Amino acid sequence: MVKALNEALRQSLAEDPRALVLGEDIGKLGGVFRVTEGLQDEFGTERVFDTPLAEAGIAGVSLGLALAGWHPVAEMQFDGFSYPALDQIISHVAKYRFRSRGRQAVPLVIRIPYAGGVGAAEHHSESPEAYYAHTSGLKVVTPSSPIDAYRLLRASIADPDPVIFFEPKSRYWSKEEGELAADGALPIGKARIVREGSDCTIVAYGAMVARSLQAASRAAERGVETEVIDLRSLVPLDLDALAGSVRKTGRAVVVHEAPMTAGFGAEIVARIMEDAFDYLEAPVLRVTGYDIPYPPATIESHYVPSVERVLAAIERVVNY
Amino acid sequence: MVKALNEALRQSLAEDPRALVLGEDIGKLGGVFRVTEGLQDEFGTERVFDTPLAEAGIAGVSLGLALAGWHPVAEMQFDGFSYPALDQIISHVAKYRFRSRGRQAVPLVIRIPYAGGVGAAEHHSESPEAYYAHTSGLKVVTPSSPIDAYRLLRASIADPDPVIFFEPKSRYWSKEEGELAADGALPIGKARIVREGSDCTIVAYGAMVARSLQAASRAAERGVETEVIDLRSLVPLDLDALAGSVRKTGRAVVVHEAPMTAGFGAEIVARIMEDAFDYLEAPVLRVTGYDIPYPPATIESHYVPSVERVLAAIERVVNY
Amino acid sequence: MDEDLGEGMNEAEGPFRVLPLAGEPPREIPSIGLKEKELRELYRLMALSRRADLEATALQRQGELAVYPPLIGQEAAQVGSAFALEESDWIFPSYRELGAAVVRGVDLVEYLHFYRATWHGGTYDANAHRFGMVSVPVGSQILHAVGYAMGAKLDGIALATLVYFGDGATSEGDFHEGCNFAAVFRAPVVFLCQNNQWAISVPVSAQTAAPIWKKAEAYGFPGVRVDGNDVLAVYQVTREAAIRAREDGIPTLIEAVTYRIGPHSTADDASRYRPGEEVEQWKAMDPLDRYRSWLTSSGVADEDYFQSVEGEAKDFAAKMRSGVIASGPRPLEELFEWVFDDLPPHLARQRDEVLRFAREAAEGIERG
Amino acid sequence: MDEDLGEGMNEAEGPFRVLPLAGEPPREIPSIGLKEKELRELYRLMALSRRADLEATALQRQGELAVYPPLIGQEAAQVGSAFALEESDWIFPSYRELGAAVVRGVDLVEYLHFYRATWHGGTYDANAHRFGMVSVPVGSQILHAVGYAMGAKLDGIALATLVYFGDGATSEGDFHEGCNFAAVFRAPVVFLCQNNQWAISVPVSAQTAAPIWKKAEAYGFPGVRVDGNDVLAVYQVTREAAIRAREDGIPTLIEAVTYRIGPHSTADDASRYRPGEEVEQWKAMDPLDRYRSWLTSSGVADEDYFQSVEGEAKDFAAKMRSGVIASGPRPLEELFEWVFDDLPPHLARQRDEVLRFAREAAEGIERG
Ligand SMILES: Cc1ncc(C[n+]2csc(CCOP(=O)(O)OP(=O)(O)O)c2C)c(N)n1
Ligand SMILES: Cc1ncc(C[n+]2csc(CCOP(=O)(O)OP(=O)(O)O)c2C)c(N)n1
Ligand SMILES: [Mg+2]
Ligand SMILES: [Mg+2]
Repeated sequence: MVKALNEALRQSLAEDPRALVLGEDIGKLGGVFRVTEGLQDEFGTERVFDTPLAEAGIAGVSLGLALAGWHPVAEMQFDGFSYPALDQIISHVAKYRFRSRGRQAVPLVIRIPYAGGVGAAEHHSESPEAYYAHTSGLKVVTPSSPIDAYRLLRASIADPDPVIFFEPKSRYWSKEEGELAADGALPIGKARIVREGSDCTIVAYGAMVARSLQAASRAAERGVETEVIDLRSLVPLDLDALAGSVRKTGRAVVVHEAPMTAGFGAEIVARIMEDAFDYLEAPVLRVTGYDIPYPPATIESHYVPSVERVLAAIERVVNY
Repeated sequence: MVKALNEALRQSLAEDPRALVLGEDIGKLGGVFRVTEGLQDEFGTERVFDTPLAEAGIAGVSLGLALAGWHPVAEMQFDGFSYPALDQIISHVAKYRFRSRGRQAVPLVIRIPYAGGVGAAEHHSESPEAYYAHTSGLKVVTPSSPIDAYRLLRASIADPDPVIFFEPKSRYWSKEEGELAADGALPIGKARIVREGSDCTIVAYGAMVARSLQAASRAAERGVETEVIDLRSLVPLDLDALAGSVRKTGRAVVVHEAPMTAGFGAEIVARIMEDAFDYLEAPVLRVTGYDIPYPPATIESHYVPSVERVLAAIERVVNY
Repeated sequence: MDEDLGEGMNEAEGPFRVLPLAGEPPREIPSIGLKEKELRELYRLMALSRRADLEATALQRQGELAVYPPLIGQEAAQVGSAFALEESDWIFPSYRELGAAVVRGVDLVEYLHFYRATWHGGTYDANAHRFGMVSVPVGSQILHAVGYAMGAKLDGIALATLVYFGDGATSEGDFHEGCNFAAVFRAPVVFLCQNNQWAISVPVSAQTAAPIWKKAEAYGFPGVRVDGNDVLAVYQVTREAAIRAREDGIPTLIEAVTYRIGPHSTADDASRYRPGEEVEQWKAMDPLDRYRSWLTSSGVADEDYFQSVEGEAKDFAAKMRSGVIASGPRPLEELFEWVFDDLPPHLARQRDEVLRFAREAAEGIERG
Repeated sequence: MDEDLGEGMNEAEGPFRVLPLAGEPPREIPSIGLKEKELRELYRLMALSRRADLEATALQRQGELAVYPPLIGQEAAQVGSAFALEESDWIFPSYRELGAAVVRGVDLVEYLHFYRATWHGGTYDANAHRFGMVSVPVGSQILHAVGYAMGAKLDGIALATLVYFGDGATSEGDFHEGCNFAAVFRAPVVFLCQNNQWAISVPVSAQTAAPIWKKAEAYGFPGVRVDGNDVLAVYQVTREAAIRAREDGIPTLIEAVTYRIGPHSTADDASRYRPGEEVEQWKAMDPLDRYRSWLTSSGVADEDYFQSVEGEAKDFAAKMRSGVIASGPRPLEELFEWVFDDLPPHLARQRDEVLRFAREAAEGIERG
């Protein structure tokens, strides 16, 4: 996925003369995950540059660059270090177009490597997507595969509005060559059915899509046909895909890494309740991180939804 | 409610020699809403003091004061100005006890006047409770009446853990003398049934409780008996009260001012789904603010849930 | 702890000043390269600002505005600095810069729509005037001015951005991060701090222990303290700073020492926290009076001129008033028009709901 | 834009220095009030730190630690400053202060539990050592040190807090807000910036355009630049700063000029962004070598002493290694034990679920 993201940035910088890439250590180093590797050499220090160590500064200055007609792609080095930028994002980035009656748009992409399962230290494994999804005026996108990462990042950079782009760290080194063949622009706001099934729907995004697919095949071994939906974007949310699948299966399990309480999974449950209540044969269950700080890496595997936990939820709704 | 909050702070300062009150303009001015009026005169500039204009500073320094054995009650002047403090709150205030294996607790209360309906300017009418409710390690409390404001703030200051205390601005000038007679400590995490009913449950908190009661009596005129639950605290959430009521009524409407997407209402819907699915006769509906930036005050009445909107939802679930 | 506060301010150096203080004898002042016509224009713009500001306060008292933060006393700081810029330069205001808006020819009815709560950014076209939207979160707009300046520099456009903020704003992290970015990227920014001595009820002595102009030392660019009630001094230091910015990419922090004669906003009661004498002292240094007496003594303007300006200001304010009063709320459709460039399905649903309820309310439909 | 960067640093003044540089002839140095025993102890602590640091890096390479940020090269900056404090003073570290932990007698196995990902704060008792938990969000711990100092002052306890942070941290808003609060409230804080020239791949010249010690001017308290590889100089300026803090409530910003000899962390490859020559130059100023030759030339310590310290350091590191390797993960129950003082119902549910799945996994139960 790192290569796909790097390629998406390269293509955007090449095709869009207004595109900029900025952040901490994204220049010479190429980013701590190498997502921006080689970009400064290729496009120069004016279009690809390191900033001082200040996330609010990165977000606020990027907004200013956008007002000046640039298309900044800013990186927050890790999920846990994106919080100092929240005020600029909530108070300005998300509100600027609205407040200016459409005269001052903010075509800004903020990339955030997120979530856990990579054995990292504290503050390096957080899943803050719900903060952004709850903030009106932001689009929130997260890919689950290299090809989606490429196409969704291209679409996000081309989008006229601010996009918070969450990159699932634990998928950074995933290949899935097969898919890399696919191509074409990808509209933001369309989910993807990655596996068809008739007995139960799993709704997931980011790294939990692969995890859900594993659970789905395990379930299949026991004759339970599970449909797996990759949301791809949390805002806008693909309401039709969601309702369509659950109306078909009558059962659903939502999976994410973030803590349960007020996590995005609750929104999915509420939408299913509103749009598919009559078809529900069982309660929609959530399999999520727990309502505790992200745990030390030596025991994180008990926190991140496991195949077993997803399977258990599938069984509960199927045997309800 | 302002008087009740002021009295709660006064009593806490008087009874707890470690209690401190700090924030912007909370000293001589007594706060822009006069919640801290007279406290500096009475307790001196060492225990009640103004800070420089820096919210991250207020939160981070308050944590340090707590480590030194003090019980700070910090004020964020308005909802929309609490965001610069989010990093300190998410990265440290919420995690400190956990990280220190219980050795360094943070008995800190952060007061935030919140929500709209008061004709205020931009950034002065926001409802950010979901950001905090989604942050593991924080308790999130919000009163709906003067007496609850008094008792919940006392309980919050006495609590050994960080409490984000949301004060509904539009109820600041409410009296409700009757209730002021009530008394006794109030445990954090217990909801209150403010009106009994058998046909439908309304779940609300803060300013929306009064609004929901209005809707309930309007509904009663048409023979619909609505039960109204005031959550009082979002974290911990009173799961039993929630499930108990919905199991009785089979129908529920959730009301809050914050935008719908990933708002706390979604969590309530998901909990009802998990704990009372078999009893549901209709989908649980949400009546909330819309997924747009909080609107200009001249048209905010179309944004904040109105009696009509709540009534319409009640009818939908009752006639489902 | 308040007792300890503010000794730091004693180090403060006397500000740069051109105009004689009240009581001082009239004297020749060094030419600052302004034609007599421009010298008079400076007065005119201050007079219009003063009158419009008083009118806005009156409108709020009469319930025509939701709230309003008076600028009275800060006319020289705002007009002198805004007038020193080129048209191509950008201004990023906070919420108290009606005077700068006047210089930029922003329609004040459209400006006051922010305070009438008609629309958050006001309804004027920020791009047309290169005058940004009203920004309320203290200090937050500083970063936008820095980013815009970086962007212009990348385009090879020689312009400066000027950002207004107050003494209280210097305590925010955004101020620090903005100044540091500007220095590191050599961004053409003029940081104009109107030190009006108060941040609502907090005096600058409780806000910081160092003189504000000195904070520039932390970033490696010049810091200047100027008499903010001296329109010519403010003009001069701002002009020099803007040139440094455009030509050499050197940012400047200007501390314009002035005073907030009025309350923080119409919602504030300043008598609760500051002595009336302090206000009186500063009234004696009124920026319009000081400039007017110099214009007179130096023969640049006469009574007739001041008369005509008074008349113009009156009409200006009257036109603003009638415009404000005549304006109604915006149509509800607009709430969903600019959240995004497009209208995603969930917002379409919500828009339809808002309009339906509005219609029913209008038709007075009783439910059930 | 990088071309423009960093001229600002040229203004930098020579740092305060006591020890002769490598090559310089041995000379009498002004007494700094340390007994010979203490002078030797300083070396011993640096030697233990050096050895433990190398061992920690080795442990990471062998997969026994998840990650580790080496402090090699910064021993004098950490040991000299930590040693200058009273036991009652508090230290708030960032993530690279193993050397200061050694001075405070923190069990390094408990310290390294942070990097072994056993427990986030490490498992040592911060209160017992008045040595705060490892803090990763850059600059964030500065505010905690300021708040603690304010709290101690309110209690009338004469102590200072010392907070460690790096050159990169000075760009964060938290640094600015913390310094300003400290100045306004006269909080007894020593701000100790280890300027090791790099913030991961970003050189200090791209981080700020002003010398770091000068940033103190923005707050109205003293700023000092000291040779961070000179343990005696660091000791002296820190001691003076701590006394100013305790006795007069005057904060100080100390810039200890040093160098990060190793990579940012074991996950980093510094060869991607910095020349090897630079590293070699700084190795020639190794803080241990410099101090050792002075100790020898001034007759304070001899070969036997250094031999014995070497032996002790070896055992020290070996004990640390065996302790780390022997340690396992924490029991899952602990995940829910300290979220709150109590265990709310929703967490009780989740704890039961975690334990159930763990049990089933242990019992190897195949579902379905
Ligand atoms: C981030 C933030 N915190 C708090 C407020 C509330 N507030 C509005 S103006 C103000 C004081 C600002 O003082 P100063 O910067 O000196 O500007 P002035 O109002 O004096 O022009 C405060 C605290 C705000 N608008 N934004
Ligand atoms: C708020 C925040 N942003 C980004 C990071 C990622 N990060 C960890 S260390 C570091 C560089 C810090 O440099 P400096 O302050 O000079 O300290 P040093 O590592 O050199 O000791 C960065 C960017 C972080 N930990 N916290
Ligand atoms: Mg002010
Ligand atoms: Mg460094």
